[in-house]
Amino acid sequence: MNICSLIVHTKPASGPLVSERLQAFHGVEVHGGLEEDKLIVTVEDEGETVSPVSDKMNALRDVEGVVNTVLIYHYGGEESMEEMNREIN
Amino acid sequence: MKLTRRDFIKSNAVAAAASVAGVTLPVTNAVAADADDGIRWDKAACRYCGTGCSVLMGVKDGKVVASQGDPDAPVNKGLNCIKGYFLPKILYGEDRLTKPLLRKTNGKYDKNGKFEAVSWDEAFKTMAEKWVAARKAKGPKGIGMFGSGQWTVWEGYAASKLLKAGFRSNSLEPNARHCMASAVGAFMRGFGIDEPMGCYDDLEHADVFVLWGANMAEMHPILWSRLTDTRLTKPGCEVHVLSTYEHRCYELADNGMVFEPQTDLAILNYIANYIIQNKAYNKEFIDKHVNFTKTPTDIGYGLRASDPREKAAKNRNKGKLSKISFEEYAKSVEPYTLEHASKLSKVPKDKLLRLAKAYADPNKKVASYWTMGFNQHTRGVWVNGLCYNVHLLMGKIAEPGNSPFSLTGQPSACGTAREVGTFTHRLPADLVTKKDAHCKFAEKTWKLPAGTIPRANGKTDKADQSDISGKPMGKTLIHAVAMHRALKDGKMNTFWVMCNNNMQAAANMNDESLPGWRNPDNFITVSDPYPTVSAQAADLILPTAMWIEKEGAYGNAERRTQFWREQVSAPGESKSDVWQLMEFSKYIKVEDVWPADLIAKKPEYAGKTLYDVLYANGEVNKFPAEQVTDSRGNKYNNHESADFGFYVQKGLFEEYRLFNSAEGIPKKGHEMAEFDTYHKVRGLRWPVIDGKETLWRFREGYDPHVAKGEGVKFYGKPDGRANIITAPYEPAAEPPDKEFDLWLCTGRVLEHWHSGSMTRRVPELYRAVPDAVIYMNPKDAKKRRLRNGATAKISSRRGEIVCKIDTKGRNKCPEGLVFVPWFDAGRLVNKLTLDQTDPLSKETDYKKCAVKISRA
Amino acid sequence: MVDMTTLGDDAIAAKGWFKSHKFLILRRLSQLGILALFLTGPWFGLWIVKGNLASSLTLDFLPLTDPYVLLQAMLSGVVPETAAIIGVVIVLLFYMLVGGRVYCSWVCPVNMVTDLAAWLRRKLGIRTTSQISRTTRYWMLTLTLILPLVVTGGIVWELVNPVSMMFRGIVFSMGAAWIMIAGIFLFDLLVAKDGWCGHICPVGAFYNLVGSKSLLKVNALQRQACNDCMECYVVCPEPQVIKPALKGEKKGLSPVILSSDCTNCGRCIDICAKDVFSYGGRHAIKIDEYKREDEINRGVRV
Amino acid sequence: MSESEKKSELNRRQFLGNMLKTACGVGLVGLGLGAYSNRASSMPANYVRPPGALPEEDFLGACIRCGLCVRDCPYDILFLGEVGDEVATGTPYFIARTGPCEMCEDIPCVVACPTNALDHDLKDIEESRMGLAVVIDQESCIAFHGLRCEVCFNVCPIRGRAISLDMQHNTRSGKHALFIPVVHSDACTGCGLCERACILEEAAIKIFPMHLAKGELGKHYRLGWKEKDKAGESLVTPDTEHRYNLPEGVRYDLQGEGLIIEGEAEETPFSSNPLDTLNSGFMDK
Repeated sequence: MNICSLIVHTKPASGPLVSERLQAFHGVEVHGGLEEDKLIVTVEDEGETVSPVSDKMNALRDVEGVVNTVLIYHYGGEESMEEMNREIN
Repeated sequence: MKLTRRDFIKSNAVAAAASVAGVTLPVTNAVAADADDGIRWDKAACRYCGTGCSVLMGVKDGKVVASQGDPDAPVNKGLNCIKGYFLPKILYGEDRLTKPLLRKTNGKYDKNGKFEAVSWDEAFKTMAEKWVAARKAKGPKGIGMFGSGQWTVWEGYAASKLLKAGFRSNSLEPNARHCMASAVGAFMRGFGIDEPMGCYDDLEHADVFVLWGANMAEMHPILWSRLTDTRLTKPGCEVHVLSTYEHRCYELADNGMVFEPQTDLAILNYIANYIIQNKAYNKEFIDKHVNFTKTPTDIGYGLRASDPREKAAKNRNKGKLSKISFEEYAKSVEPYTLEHASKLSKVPKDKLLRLAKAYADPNKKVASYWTMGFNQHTRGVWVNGLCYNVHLLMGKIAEPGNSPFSLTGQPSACGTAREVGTFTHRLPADLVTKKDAHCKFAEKTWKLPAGTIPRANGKTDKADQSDISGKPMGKTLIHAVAMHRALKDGKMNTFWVMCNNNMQAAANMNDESLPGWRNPDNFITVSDPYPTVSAQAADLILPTAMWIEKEGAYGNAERRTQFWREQVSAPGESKSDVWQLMEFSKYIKVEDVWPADLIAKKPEYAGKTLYDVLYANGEVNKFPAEQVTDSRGNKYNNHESADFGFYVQKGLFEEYRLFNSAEGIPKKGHEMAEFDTYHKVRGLRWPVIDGKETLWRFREGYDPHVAKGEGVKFYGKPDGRANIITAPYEPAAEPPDKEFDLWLCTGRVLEHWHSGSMTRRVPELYRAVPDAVIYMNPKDAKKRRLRNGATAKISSRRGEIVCKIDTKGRNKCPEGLVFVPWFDAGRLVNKLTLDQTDPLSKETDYKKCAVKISRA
Repeated sequence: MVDMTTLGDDAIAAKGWFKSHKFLILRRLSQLGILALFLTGPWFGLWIVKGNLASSLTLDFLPLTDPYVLLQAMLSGVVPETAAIIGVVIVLLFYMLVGGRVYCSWVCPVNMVTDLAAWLRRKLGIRTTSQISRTTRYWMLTLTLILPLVVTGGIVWELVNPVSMMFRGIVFSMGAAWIMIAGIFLFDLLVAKDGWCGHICPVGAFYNLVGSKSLLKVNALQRQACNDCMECYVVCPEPQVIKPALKGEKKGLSPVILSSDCTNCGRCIDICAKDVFSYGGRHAIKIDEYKREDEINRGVRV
Repeated sequence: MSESEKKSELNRRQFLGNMLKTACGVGLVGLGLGAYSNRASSMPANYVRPPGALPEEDFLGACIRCGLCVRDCPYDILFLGEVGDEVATGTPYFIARTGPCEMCEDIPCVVACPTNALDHDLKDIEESRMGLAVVIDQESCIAFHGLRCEVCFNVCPIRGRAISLDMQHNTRSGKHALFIPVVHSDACTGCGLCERACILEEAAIKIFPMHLAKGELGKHYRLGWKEKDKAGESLVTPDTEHRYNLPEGVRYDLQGEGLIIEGEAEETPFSSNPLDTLNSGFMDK
């Protein structure tokens, strides 16, 4: 499975709008930065092969209002889903 | 909040990106690893004793997951006792009742059937049928309700209304009858208004503390912590402790005294005598503020009239005061010399003298505290009064540090049981059914036809009140112990026990309560969250939403009223007591319980239910249901508002407030703030006038009811004077004899509260103190060839139980006395106790009966 | 060679199954019965015997103490209680009388494990066995008696003693003791025939010494009837003890099995179709008539 | 050398060789056992020996692992160490948190012991020293925060002597007291009732073996005031009377409050409490 975080630079004052568009993607979450026009985005997959993370990231770049995307963090682990969803606290 | 590994990685990813981008994320978005995240905190008054500690309850996902003492609460400053520490766990005992349960055989109610789950509708239908039948057949005393000082304020108020106005019956009693009635009796006789004049701040202001039959160290742990601190930090502070056995307060005592049961009467008279003999009394105070009176003596022991002890009593149950002079009073206490008091009480003379000197020293501020040692006493009203006598003689009353203070054992003995009129003889705000005028005021406030509320003597305007039974009302008062006798004798046929465990509490279970409850003619309802001993003995069990599962209010011992919101939902079909009372009233038609001539006075009530008349009366349902929200915007449920369509609690409280604020109220002094205010504050001490609390009553400057220049005014009495009431020492009802050769005293321990139905479901508390033991003097044990830890049979004339002996434990009994706590449902000590009461207050004496102990 | 598949068939044919397993059954009853006496308490609350083989109290009256354990304790400097001394005396007298190694064959629970291993060995036809000296047990015994003297931590042997461990395991709780027992089982099965009881166990060695002059003995009074089927050698856990009595007639040796290695288990009696063996007193035959086995051995050595 | 001699020489060699092998093997076993015994005689800190147990080293020598103490414990709190436990196999112990010693007055476990591993000289259970209770975590113990718990104090069978409550001012709340539990090693038997009763998730008061629980004062050092109490007087010549240069109205109390400046309040012959005067009778006698 993969979990990535990216900074998505948007056109001025279009953070909220872009945020909505991005969230339409499966496995994409926007965590903030709407006002700064620098969206903090995570992309994750559930181990499916059809639409791996990299494809999604490319797709994000094509979303209207997006200026650029920067990959900040990538986690690619071999854990089973079960393991990942186990409570750790 | 559940945190998975995926969440964790994601939160790291987000944090990394955010820091690179220089974006600050809102906290709710990032997955915080803090376990306390997402907990909603709100305040509540502690569920247990009358101290009234404030606690904060942390709720998450609809469950209490955390708790803390409220650091801003003036009473406890964030502290708790060990029971308070485990408060959340009392909600989550594994055996919570969740459905109404009715005894049935073959699908029909059967007194000897097995409990089966039924709907609320079936439960109330069955109940209503029994109640209406009993009311019609047996008159106002044919039904009965036994409530609680653990009811919220509005629950008590709603019950009072339902019984007194709805069913037209004074058969309503709270368990405070077993607890505070003697204190109330003495307040009314002495001052004409209930509840202490002082407040907890006395704990910091007094120089001398005297404990009379109060084990504050265990029963009022947080107050004891305050008292201890004053003793530690204030130079010259001393602590006197009196009891019939040594308990944990003796660890701090400068002057610890163990006296022979019942001789507190003699000791207090000795102190009064000492003050008079040494002319130490405050003559100016006495001349201005005190009347001297005497009370009839030889008044019996509140047993059944057939008991030889009652037949021998000259003035059975009499308590009418008659005025005497100071000199007559002085003469009445003259026999109580130091020698006499010491001989009777077996307390060494020097100790008694030291105590008397402390009271008599004009430069020392003295606070006296008492609980059940005074109240559960066949001369409880007397002994409460004797303590006031001493304080009044010295003028040491109603000012900081000088305070005779009756502590309460229940969270709302004051706020509910006493203030809203849940006793047979009372109406809200200290009004009484004995007075026609008081009843009329209540009828007016409640929009009822005149003559609805049954008068104590069954007469209004000197004419008999008519009744649905077709007979005149007759005398309508019936106190708690008499209720059980009436049940046994078949005179009372329905009984509803709410928010208490009376089968474990009421004295003489074998001879009175159990036969009464299981009498085939009777239908017993018990509302409780847990399957208690009472529930086991009932015919219908109603599952109850407890404590913070409903919006509530308690009033503590220092007149502090505290509110809380509904913080979690009750399990299953459990419903709060107020819901049960109001919902049940829908099943009773006015015609079922009111005679035609009464309905004729208010024809618009014809055909209505009691619910319409009592609660949907334009007053209680005045406030629409609203979203309950706190100052931080958190939202709370209110199941009662949702079910009835109006803000039930607010309506009931605001109607109750009319008794303190409406035009022409017969008695002043109980003023409360508005409903909404209490949700914002950590309690207010009434009277609250212009938003200001009252710390010390009856004292100019502190109490707005005392005018400038009056100094001190006991305004509960028409002439503004308090009563000094002389009363002699009289022996106890059942002293030990040759066969039953030991005194039995019962009570509580720190770790468990009352009958243990809550605290014994907390595993840690159960582990700390699993079972009740017999605290016993090692010499007494040895005489019976018993030793510490041995199993013994303890028996009285009424029953027997088996317990382990403890000769080394926290309570050190003198020879001739044993102490057994009553929290243990597995060892029902009320099989042993005698159903003796104070003939005046009708409060049971659980502290003195005769038992014997042998090897088991 | 003895045919393992028909082992005991002759005896069954001659005497019937029960008679040819008589002492085996009695021994198992004895071993299990003793366990049962200890277990009625913890299992059913009926306290007949408390404790375990190390020390026990029967019917709150009769103390019995294992002399071997107590000896170790005393060597580590302990002065035992009177009850323990009484218990030891009773136990010593008993084994001196009936033969020390009666403990091994009639009491010790490990015997059931090692017997099972030996039986399986025969069934599976495992013949490999490593050469361990039968004297090893005496070395072990010496070691276990020296250790308390030199090592702190007292009765060292009892930390690992499988005999007490197994009994205690059954009566109290087993824990990981089963590993130890399984170890012995596998050792006996795969490494050495009668490896534990016959070669290593110092407990057996100790009781061997205790019972060296015991009165109860197995004898081969009917040795003339021997048909040399050899089955007694196969089933005997200490086969070296048989020969002098069974075949020593010519050398003038006593028909009584005099070696204290003999565990008095009675398997030879069961297995013999010719009823050569039987229990009897040490002096069933006047001893002077025969030279004693060890005298002869000594003679040979010299 | 004849055939037979050769044979016998061979036998002897074989015999000696075998013996050496055996001796070496057994010696190795011995070494192993010795090493194991050292490890096995260390006990986890939360395991407590029954009352009267000899010091651990002696105990391990004396205990014959018979389990009679286990059987005679009326509260069934004793266990025997199992293989794999970190306690010598077959030796008895209890765990205070789950099953503490209930301190039977007749000490049946000691009576049952056949070897004095549990010392038969122990006649009074209050004299036993199974370990020592230690208030190990003052941060978690709610008494240190001013909460009214005191369960350990309440359940302690050596009431008031083994655990006492030290009452202190609560500086945080300003008006409450703290009731701090203090353990006294001269009375604590280490029964563990307090540890079991502790209401925390993990007990804040725990039983430890004496050697872990106790510090030891330097052998040379005595506490002066205690020595003086013991002797009943000063160990050296009592101090002589001191005199000082002081201004008018000032005293100096050497052993007491130090400098005393008198005469702030006007002295009168009357006590501030009129009762003292009233009770003392006429003054002109």
